[in-house]
Amino acid sequence: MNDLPEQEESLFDAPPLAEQERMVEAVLFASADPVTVNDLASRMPHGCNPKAALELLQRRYEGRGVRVVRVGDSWAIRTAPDLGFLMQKETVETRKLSRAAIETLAIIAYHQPCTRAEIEEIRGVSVSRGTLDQLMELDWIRFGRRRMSPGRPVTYVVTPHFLDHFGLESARDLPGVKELRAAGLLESRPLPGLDATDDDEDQDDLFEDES
Amino acid sequence: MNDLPEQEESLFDAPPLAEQERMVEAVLFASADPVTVNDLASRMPHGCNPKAALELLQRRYEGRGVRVVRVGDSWAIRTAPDLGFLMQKETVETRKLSRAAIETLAIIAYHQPCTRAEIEEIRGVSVSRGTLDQLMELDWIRFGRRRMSPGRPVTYVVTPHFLDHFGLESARDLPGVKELRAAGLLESRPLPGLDATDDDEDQDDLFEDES
Amino acid sequence: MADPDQFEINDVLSVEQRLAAEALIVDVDGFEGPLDLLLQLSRTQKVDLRKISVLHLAQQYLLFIEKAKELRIELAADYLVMAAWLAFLKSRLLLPPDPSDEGPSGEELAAHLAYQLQRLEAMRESAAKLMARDQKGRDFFVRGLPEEVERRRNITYTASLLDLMQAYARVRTKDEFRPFVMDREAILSMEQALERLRGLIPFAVEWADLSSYLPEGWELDPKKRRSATAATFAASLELAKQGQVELRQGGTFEPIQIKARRR
Repeated sequence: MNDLPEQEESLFDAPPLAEQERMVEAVLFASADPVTVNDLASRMPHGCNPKAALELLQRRYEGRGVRVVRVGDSWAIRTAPDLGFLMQKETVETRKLSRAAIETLAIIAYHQPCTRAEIEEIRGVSVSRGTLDQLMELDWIRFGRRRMSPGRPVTYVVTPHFLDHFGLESARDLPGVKELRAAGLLESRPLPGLDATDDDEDQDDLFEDES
Repeated sequence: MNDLPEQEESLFDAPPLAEQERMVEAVLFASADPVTVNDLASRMPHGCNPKAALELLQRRYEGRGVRVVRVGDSWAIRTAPDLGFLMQKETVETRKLSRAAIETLAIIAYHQPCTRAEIEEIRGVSVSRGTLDQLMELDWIRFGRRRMSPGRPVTYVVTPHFLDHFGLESARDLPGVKELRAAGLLESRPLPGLDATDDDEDQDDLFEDES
Repeated sequence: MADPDQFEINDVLSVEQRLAAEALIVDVDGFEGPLDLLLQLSRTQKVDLRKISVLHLAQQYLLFIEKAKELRIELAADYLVMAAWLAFLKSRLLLPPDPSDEGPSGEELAAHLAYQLQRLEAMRESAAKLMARDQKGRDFFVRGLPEEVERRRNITYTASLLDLMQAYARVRTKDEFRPFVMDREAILSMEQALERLRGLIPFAVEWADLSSYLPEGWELDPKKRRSATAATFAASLELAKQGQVELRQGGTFEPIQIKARRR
């Protein structure tokens, strides 16, 4: 579904970039959810370059009341955060998350793909089914690939919706992620005396869904 | 709720007009309904001039992909009318015609004008209304003259569009029973239900409505 | 209900003790497991977690557990498991290393515990930073008036001339089997059943057995009844698919019931 339309020889020239920028502007304004570049390309006339148009548009809205933001490989328009005080009417009351849920979410975000055993290892307590369910229901986490280790445990990863909610371009932009990695705090380090070689290869998997 | 805030002596100066324009932009963007000037004023800090800000904003969006428009006594952001085509997504699916439909079509093509009862007699099963409707919708068959027999049943004939689709000059070009047999499409045994003279007679009727 | 005398005695005897116990109870409830408790205890050392004295920490933890036991506070099993492990770790750290021992040294185990605490704290801080970010629906907002993207699905049906000829050949060849078609008297087609049911469903406001919808007379002859039942059942499925009726069955082999779906 997301395939780019075939690049046939177009009978017409693509519209000028300024016009393409208008089109991208219209589509992003019309959608509450982020729109993928592929989706933009499929809706715009042949030969358009939505990426270039997006960059132009993003610059145009710098400092304005709404901003053009990237969410994974999608784009959206969001109000500037400093104007949140104007939107009491639009504010959605969110259920307060438990401390367990917030920590579990952070662990998944920073360690993804991450198994339940790994979450428990980091927190030192078992993760209740309800915590993961709640995060799934919020559409902030989802199942990732199964780990190739014994038992083929299921992994969890964060969703584009999570990135959108917290205004992140990608999981690489999580606060402090570089420092944590440099300090070795995102490795899965086994208890000395326990053999856990199979965990090593998983680090390559980090942020698998973003390339 | 829509009352203007009381004009007290404000302790602070109103924000600069450019800032007010940002605020109006954010509110119009995020609001689920068009917003009145009073509503804007009640949301914005004391001493703001939403009307002036709106006018600035409206001018800023002139010629852009979206416009600031008046809806009654309220204001909203809407897609520029010339870009409405971007709000549609077209997908084309090709499906094979069902067996019932293709058989019905074949019978009409070879026997036109042909009543529903005749189609049913030849196929040996009843023909659903949906099948005929589908063929009509495809513009491959249409109503012919009513039969002068009791009940004056309606007849069906094929359309020029049908001939076009199948690359036929006329329905006379349809391969005859002999050719079908030669092509191995019919078993070579003589068919009891088929009377050659019968077919010839039908041919006269063919294209009654086309001249 | 409360006996005032007893209450007083109790009060006099152990004000201090009870306060301490209450504080502990509150704390044990507030901890998210032994690792969390250890992290909390390590804060009293007021040093960088990397330079923490694990031995000291183990002692604090064991003391805490002892006190809780004295006060008969129920401790979850994992607190006790951790206590046992820390007691083991303590002995390893205090005794000179045994060269014949193959397992990890006390220092290695202590370093790992310090790492676990660091990591937990790092995740705590990250979680707090994450939640402090601007959030959608609270700090920044999405388009309030999104426009529907109209999804137009163009279905084109195709058939080739060969399809057409084969179809015709098929129906013509079928003529040979005409005699079989003559037997169709005892057969109710699905189309017929569908047509019949369509006419009846507007009146099917109550649940009723599907068998009561068989055409009149068809329920007597077994052959006809079988065909009519099958066709009516198939037709009811079709109608259910179209959302016009609801079907239910109490259990396996129970009668199937049908009712028009209220819109």
